[in-house]
Amino acid sequence: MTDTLIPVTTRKDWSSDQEVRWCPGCGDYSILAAVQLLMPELGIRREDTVFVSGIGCAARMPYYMNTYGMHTIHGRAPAIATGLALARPDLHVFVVSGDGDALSIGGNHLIHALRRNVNITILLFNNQIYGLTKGQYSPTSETGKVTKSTPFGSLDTPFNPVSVAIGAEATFVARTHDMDRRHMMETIRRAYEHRGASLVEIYQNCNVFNDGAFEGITGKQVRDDMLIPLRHGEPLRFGAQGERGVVIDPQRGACLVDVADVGEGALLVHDETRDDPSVAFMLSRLARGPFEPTPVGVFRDVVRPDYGDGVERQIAGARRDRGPGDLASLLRSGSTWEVG
Amino acid sequence: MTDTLIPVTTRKDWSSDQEVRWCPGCGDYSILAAVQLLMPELGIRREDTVFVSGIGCAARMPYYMNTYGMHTIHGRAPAIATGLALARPDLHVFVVSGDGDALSIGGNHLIHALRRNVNITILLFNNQIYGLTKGQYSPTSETGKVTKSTPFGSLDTPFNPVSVAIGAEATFVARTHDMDRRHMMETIRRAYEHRGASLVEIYQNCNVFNDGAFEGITGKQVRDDMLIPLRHGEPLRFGAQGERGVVIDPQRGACLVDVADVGEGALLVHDETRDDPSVAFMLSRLARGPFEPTPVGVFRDVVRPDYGDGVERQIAGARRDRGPGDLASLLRSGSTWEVG
Amino acid sequence: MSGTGHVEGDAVTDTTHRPRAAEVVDRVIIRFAGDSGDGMQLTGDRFTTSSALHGNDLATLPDFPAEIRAPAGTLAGVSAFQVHISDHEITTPGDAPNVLVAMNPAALRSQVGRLATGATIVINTDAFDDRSLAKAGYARDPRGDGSLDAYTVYEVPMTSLTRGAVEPLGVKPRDAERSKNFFALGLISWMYTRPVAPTLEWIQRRFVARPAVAEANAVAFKAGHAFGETAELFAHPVEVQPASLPPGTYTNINGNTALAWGLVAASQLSGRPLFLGSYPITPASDILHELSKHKNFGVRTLQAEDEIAGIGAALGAAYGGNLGVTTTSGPGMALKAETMGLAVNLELPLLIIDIQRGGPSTGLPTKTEQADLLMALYGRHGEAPMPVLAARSPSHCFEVAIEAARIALTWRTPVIVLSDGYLANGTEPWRLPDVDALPDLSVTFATEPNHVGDDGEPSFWPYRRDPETLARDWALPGTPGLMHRIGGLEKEDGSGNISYDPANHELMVRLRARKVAGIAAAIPPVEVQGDVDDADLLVVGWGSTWGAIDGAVDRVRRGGHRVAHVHLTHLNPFPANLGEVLHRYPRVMVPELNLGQLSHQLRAEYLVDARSVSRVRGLPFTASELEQAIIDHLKDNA
Amino acid sequence: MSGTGHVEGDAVTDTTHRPRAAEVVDRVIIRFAGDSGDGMQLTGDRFTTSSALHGNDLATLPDFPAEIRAPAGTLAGVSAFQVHISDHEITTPGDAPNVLVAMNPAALRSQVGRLATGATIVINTDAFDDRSLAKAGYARDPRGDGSLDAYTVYEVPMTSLTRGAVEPLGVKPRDAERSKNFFALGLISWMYTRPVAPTLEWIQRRFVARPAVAEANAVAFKAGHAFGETAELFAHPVEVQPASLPPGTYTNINGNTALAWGLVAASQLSGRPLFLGSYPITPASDILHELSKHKNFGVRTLQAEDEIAGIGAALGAAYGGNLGVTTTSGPGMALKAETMGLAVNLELPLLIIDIQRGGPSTGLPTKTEQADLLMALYGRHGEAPMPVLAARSPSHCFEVAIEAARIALTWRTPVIVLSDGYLANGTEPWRLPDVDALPDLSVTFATEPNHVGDDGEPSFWPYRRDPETLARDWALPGTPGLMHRIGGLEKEDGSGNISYDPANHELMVRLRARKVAGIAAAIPPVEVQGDVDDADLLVVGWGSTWGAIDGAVDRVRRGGHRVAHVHLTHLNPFPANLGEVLHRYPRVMVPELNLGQLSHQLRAEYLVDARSVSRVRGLPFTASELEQAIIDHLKDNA
Ligand SMILES: Cc1ncc(C[n+]2csc(CCOP(=O)(O)OP(=O)(O)O)c2C)c(N)n1
Ligand SMILES: Cc1ncc(C[n+]2csc(CCOP(=O)(O)OP(=O)(O)O)c2C)c(N)n1
Ligand code: SF4
Ligand code: SF4
Ligand SMILES: [Mg+2]
Ligand SMILES: [Mg+2]
Repeated sequence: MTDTLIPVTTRKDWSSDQEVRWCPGCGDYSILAAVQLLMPELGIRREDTVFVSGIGCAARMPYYMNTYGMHTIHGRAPAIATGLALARPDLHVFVVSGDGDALSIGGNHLIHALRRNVNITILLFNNQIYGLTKGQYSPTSETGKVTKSTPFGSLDTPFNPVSVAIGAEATFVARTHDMDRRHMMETIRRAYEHRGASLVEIYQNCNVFNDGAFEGITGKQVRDDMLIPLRHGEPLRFGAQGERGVVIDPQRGACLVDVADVGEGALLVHDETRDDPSVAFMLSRLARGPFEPTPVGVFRDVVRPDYGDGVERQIAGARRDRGPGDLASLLRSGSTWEVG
Repeated sequence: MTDTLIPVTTRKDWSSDQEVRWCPGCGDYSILAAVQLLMPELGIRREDTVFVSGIGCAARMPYYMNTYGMHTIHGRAPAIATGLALARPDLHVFVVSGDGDALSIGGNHLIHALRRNVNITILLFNNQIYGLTKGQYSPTSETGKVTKSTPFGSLDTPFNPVSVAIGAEATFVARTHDMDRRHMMETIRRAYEHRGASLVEIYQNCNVFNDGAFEGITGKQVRDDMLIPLRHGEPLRFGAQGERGVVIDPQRGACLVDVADVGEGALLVHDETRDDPSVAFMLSRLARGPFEPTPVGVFRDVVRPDYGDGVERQIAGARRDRGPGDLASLLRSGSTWEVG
Repeated sequence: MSGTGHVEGDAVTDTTHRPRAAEVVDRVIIRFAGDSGDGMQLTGDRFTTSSALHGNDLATLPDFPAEIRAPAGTLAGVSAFQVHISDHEITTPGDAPNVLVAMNPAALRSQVGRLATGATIVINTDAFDDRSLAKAGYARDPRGDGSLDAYTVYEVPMTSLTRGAVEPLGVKPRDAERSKNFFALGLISWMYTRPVAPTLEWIQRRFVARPAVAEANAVAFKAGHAFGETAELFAHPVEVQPASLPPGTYTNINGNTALAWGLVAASQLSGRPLFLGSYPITPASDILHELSKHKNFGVRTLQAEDEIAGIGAALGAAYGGNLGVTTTSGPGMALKAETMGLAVNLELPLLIIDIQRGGPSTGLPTKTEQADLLMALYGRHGEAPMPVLAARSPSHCFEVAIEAARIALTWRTPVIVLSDGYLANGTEPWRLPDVDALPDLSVTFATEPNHVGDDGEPSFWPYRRDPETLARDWALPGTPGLMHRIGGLEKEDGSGNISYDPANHELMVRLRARKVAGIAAAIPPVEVQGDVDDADLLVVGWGSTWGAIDGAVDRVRRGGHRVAHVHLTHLNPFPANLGEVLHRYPRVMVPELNLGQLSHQLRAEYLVDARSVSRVRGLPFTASELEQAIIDHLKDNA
Repeated sequence: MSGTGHVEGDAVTDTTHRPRAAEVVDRVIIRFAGDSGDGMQLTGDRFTTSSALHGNDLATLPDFPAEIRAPAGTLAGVSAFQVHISDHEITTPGDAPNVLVAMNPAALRSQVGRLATGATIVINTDAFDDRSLAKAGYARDPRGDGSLDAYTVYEVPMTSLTRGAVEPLGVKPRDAERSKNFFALGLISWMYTRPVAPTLEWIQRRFVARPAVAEANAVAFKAGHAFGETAELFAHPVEVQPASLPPGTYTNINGNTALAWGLVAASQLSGRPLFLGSYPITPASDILHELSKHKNFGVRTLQAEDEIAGIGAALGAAYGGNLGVTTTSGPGMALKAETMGLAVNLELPLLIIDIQRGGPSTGLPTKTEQADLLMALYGRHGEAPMPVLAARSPSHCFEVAIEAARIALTWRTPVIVLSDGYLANGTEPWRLPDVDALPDLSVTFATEPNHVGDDGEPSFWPYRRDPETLARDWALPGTPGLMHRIGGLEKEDGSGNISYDPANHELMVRLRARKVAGIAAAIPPVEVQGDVDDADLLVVGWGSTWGAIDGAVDRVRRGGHRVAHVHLTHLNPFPANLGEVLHRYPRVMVPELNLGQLSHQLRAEYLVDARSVSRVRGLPFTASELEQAIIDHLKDNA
């Protein structure tokens, strides 16, 4: 990445020439738009940007970005992106994944990438279904989900991606949704700006296999009452008149209250930077699914050494102490003898 | 499993004829002893009990139990045990795993087994090192760990197995250690009695590659001050005279206090059964590693439908509604025609 | 005909006609093509069923894109369904279609190249506006530029006719258009004199939840039928008489359903509950879907977190005495390799089913290929031999599932079954077997100690073997007194205890190999078809190429050449007489949808100069290209 | 001698002697055996180094159990180290040891069977109490029952002598005993007249952190040496003169270290930073350990969460322009299959290194085997060809790493390197190469558009190929104007855009195959050793069997037989002249540590009746068993 001035770009500059192949009406379109609109604002170059994805509908996104891109294999994008980010600290590495890709087959790579805090920005398109394989339930589908593979209803409890990430030592965790472009852009921008691994869960509508999954909270008319905006430094309030709020009950966790009942002062003031992830975790438990008031925005954003920086530090240190490697002397580093 | 009386057994009955092949002094010996001593108390038959393990020193344990056993492949024991437990609800299925086996290569199977709540009892021998492969750091090793594979010190933040499990929707999570046989037996008994998936993290000393990793909290002389016993229904106190305790600070999470300062009433009363895992998660964050006062015992024990029960229910329901399957009519279930 | 009866007085025509006399032909190949959203698969499927009910022999080939719904009107979005109906036995969905139904320009452009010369094309003219033409990449309207002169083209404004027909029902125009595929179905049903009533009843059943939709589709169907009847465009309907198939009860079945039913059958025949551990993947997912419906058979299905967990759970269930099965396609097969190796070592029965698709890597997920054979044979570390079987036709998947279970349960071994995308989705009429005539697969388990130690103590040795089959003794958890441990480390012959002894390792490696090789004695010898005694060429095939090879061999033999055909179901071990058969003929040719994997095996095992004929296009062979290949081969090597 | 000098007046003896004259022999095979805790690997290793410094040619074979430390005194716990030293060039660690150092009964019982007739056995009598005898499974004390009559047995109370020697230093008895392996080392060093000073210095360096331990070990070493010198038991010391090796600087190296260094060299020669993504597994872990030390070479090592992440990270790094490498053994190889398929499709350089061990499944983790060859060739779904190389000796691993990198970078392809547990841990003297003479591996990347579209716009086509090598153009992220996307779906020739076109798929499948096959033109032809012109038998080998085959062929030729030897490094593609060479000789024999995997390949590719000689015991071939096999083969087929 050279240091000369970053050229001014527009959405068009960040759009590839490939025709977009999602179903008409798919929420992926609005996420793509938000990302393409955000990019020009980040002050980075297209050639220094790489989108890495696994497999799934969501994972097709890199083809539509006029950047470098890798459409890899199912579930492995975080691992592949980890190698790329470590090998090339000069690049901006984004990972695009679905709920099956990131949390079913790819769950282990995801939690390890978060734990390691490699400098990658992970966008998790959560439509609570397997789209590309035509509609089986996913690890985020609600219990009792009837799908092709569960005609009698699914039996397992879904993951809460935010809780999983916080339990896995993530340093940045956020949530947004495909119905609010501004919020998506702002949230993804924050994730990009975070040094280390960041995870953004994006509620996304699959209008073919799981239509309306999030309508109950993201719909224009219900949004005010069903989405709890997380704003750093502000008391947690929501509702059309901000009449409702969040308090912490030491014995039970986070609870919803009428501000009138408890008074503004009693409300939890949101702090993204708490080193202890407990409160962020509590907030992730406020909603058991997209049918209760649900927090959106940045749950957690803390500073912890980025894995890649550590790698570079160790290399620099070794070079300082031992000088750049010399092959001939490496070969002689064991005990040697001469044959005349 | 027949219903006739369960014969009275002793440790010897549960010990196989195979000679134990761990290093002299390994903590695995005391865990094995605790399990072999507990078994006769559980009122189950040896032939109805199966120990399934992956690969690692810990994973050798099934060979030493006079039960059915499967020593499988690295990281996959939870998945294999899931199939066995679903196929054979009449069996008691235990999983034995190490910190690398369960949290490195096997992390995904572990969190999905917990989420699904299959009826298996998972014993995670955490020695914070890869023993069998002679001492590389593991996902639970402290940051900066110098090992064969990290001569300049490891760079990643370790997993907290209890936090990971709670973040993954586990219904039973506990911790114990290899220096306290009674506590191990009691904790594993509770895990066994839990219907659904249960995880017990067992701090285990690898005296060859990571000797003394837990000495700072499990050593006889420090134990009182460094271990916080979790007792359901009781305020959280520890210290020789119970002079220290745990309170919840709504803005920060769980904190340690001198009981004298806050008064007994202010202490958090431990409740394993809270449906909301937030408080259990908070407790899991009290110690950042085995060098601070660390909670041991049952963090969480809640009732949630066991996946296997659901499977049996669906089968029974289908049989009730459609009668037992009839092959001939299955073949005729599509549109058919006769050729005379 | 009831269909036409209803149609009289219909909006599309004011005059009534008598049904015209039908021309009789022996076979026809029809291809329906449209947008992914146009419901072509459903249309083709229904036409197939009514042809089946009419008694034709038939074969089908669905052909759809990997995207769920690529943008409307684009070439990428075209979804097609080909059906071959005939009055005699046929084995393939046919080479070049005689009829193309093109619902839009993209469908026409992408499909016209395949058509037989002089084929009939039915075009939905309403879809041929400039935008759609441009989207399909047409510079000029093909209807005007002479590019279709070689064909008989019928232009039908299907969309507007459908709208006209259903609007009286008060259906909104947008929804109305949705029924246009049923108009097309009605039209083609008239052209090929398919009965109308069954389809109308089927429409009611299928859309019972949405009566309005059901009615619209029914009306559109009738309108299409009436249009054929009344519009002067079409000379006359065409009749394909029922084929004289062996007597019995038939159903039209695809490979994935046949495989799923075969697994249920194997479970019933063995008394082992069926456990499927699987992770969705095209084109295997439908087996998971089908089996998850049959809980009343005691079938347990687990949608696992990944392919490794899928086979792992199946292996755990197998240890518990279930019939453990895992289903997948190439990428998933690769992931299961390590666990297959464990199953080889544990010597437990397990079925691994690979519905092959275009590779390598993600490749062509919805296309067919046979390129996983060598992976099935060798894709594990160490010496880890496994039996491998392959199905030759959709209905054959049923038998192969049962045969695979027989081998797995008898020899206590994991078994790989190879199918592919073509068999998985293709259909054919299947004469239902007599379930009572199916083989007994029941297993006997150890219930008593099978060994006495030096100390005189009786004990159970999990690796004591049946002297004949070399299958090990199998004791289920829950059996008193037989507690034992098994694992992936090398184990001592007999006792199964961990052993690092060099001689024991050599013994065990060879025992496992001999056990699998020994299965050859218990499988049917290969049967040679065609010119058994005096063929100049032996064509050896495996799996889904059977239909095309069979058709091609027929044709060249009718052309006067002497050719024989052997088709393999058992790929490891090979049937005992294969070597002798191969050396019986002067030339051996091996057509495969890969770069020559079976021919590689035959050359290595039998030192026979097997020549590979390979195509790797994601499509099945056509009989005619194979006919040509055989003729060329005979020429070149004359 | 300084060593003995110090010893005068030592507790173990009151009389002094002159060094006795040494008998000179041309070669000797010594095997150190004891408990896992006894430090036999360290002892053998040090004896090897001083022999190397002395100028002998040598080869070693460590042999230890899978358990970290099985219970003391049991057969399972025995750890052994064999070293073969000679005054002429040798290629194997030797067949039957001439000397066994047995630190306890288990060591004696487990090893005595391997000894050469008339071999010398040095026994630590202190360890022969009844409990230890019982633990080892001895009913009677073998020293009394005549079972050792065929050998020259020396009974030395090593433990007590060591204790006696070090206790004066104030070391506790328990710790004192820990030094007994140094007593044994001193004793054997005297018997074989190894210089003493270097070892004493090495002890100081090695235990610099624990001076007390250093001193105890030094004293024990000297005591052992003095014991040999003074005790009357031993006739006289034995001398093995330096070998006349080609002039140069030598170091004693094992295969894993050579491989690691070769990777560092390849990185330097190509200017591509080295990235290793790996997950620990025996016997490959030491490569990770070694590379993680060399950060000053800019080496990045990631201990990944599993093998899939290991190769995934390496592939990501390769996309970024690093030299991506992953190292593993059988079970990990199986897990990497899917990602290898992706790398084949992406056409990116990547090195996959498999240190083979005993299989299948977990198998024999610490033993050697060659049974992963066919998996390396075929263990991926779809047609996914990859070059495969194998190293023939510990030091050869260095060259092979460089050659693998050359192929990967030049042809933009993943490459598999096969080594095994024997090469990984075995050592040999290595004449250091002149680093300036190593090949230049620098890569040229695309920096400009390489295509002009119909619209006249210049653009970058990632799948435009070099007409000669068929390698695709490679543009690194960060290159302005060349942004492009690649992935695992089939892609259009040239542009790399997703394509489901049948003809394009066939083209791409064949292009990928031709690219890999074409490498044959750029690798050295096979060289035939031995009776090139008139051999009655050609022995074809690959990988670590080179030493044993070479030794065996030597012997039979000295015995008057006419035999030739070809040893393969390139297993895919094969060298261009291999077919011609194979058909040049009347018989072809292929010895392998598997069930005949290379012979299978040769038969399939060249229709040559290659006969397999296979052993699967987790041990390397001995030259003598191969000598016998060759002679038998010549007889049977005379
Ligand atoms: C190894 C492997 N297993 C399975 C598949 C099939 N597959 C492709 S995408 C997918 C899941 C898609 O769901 P999700 O990740 O939520 O993405 P979405 O399509 O919903 O955006 C599956 C199972 C595959 N391509 N590779
Ligand atoms: C697929 C695979 N990868 C790697 C290994 C090598 N391996 C065996 S055990 C192990 C980790 C052991 O650590 P842990 O799980 O903590 O168990 P411990 O030995 O410490 O009890 C590894 C990496 C293997 N056997 N299989
Ligand atoms: S299937 Fe669902 S997620 Fe996939 S493209 Fe269509 S609407 Fe979007
Ligand atoms: S290596 Fe460590 S964990 Fe393994 S047996 Fe030895 S002491 Fe126990
Ligand atoms: Mg999804
Ligand atoms: Mg461990």
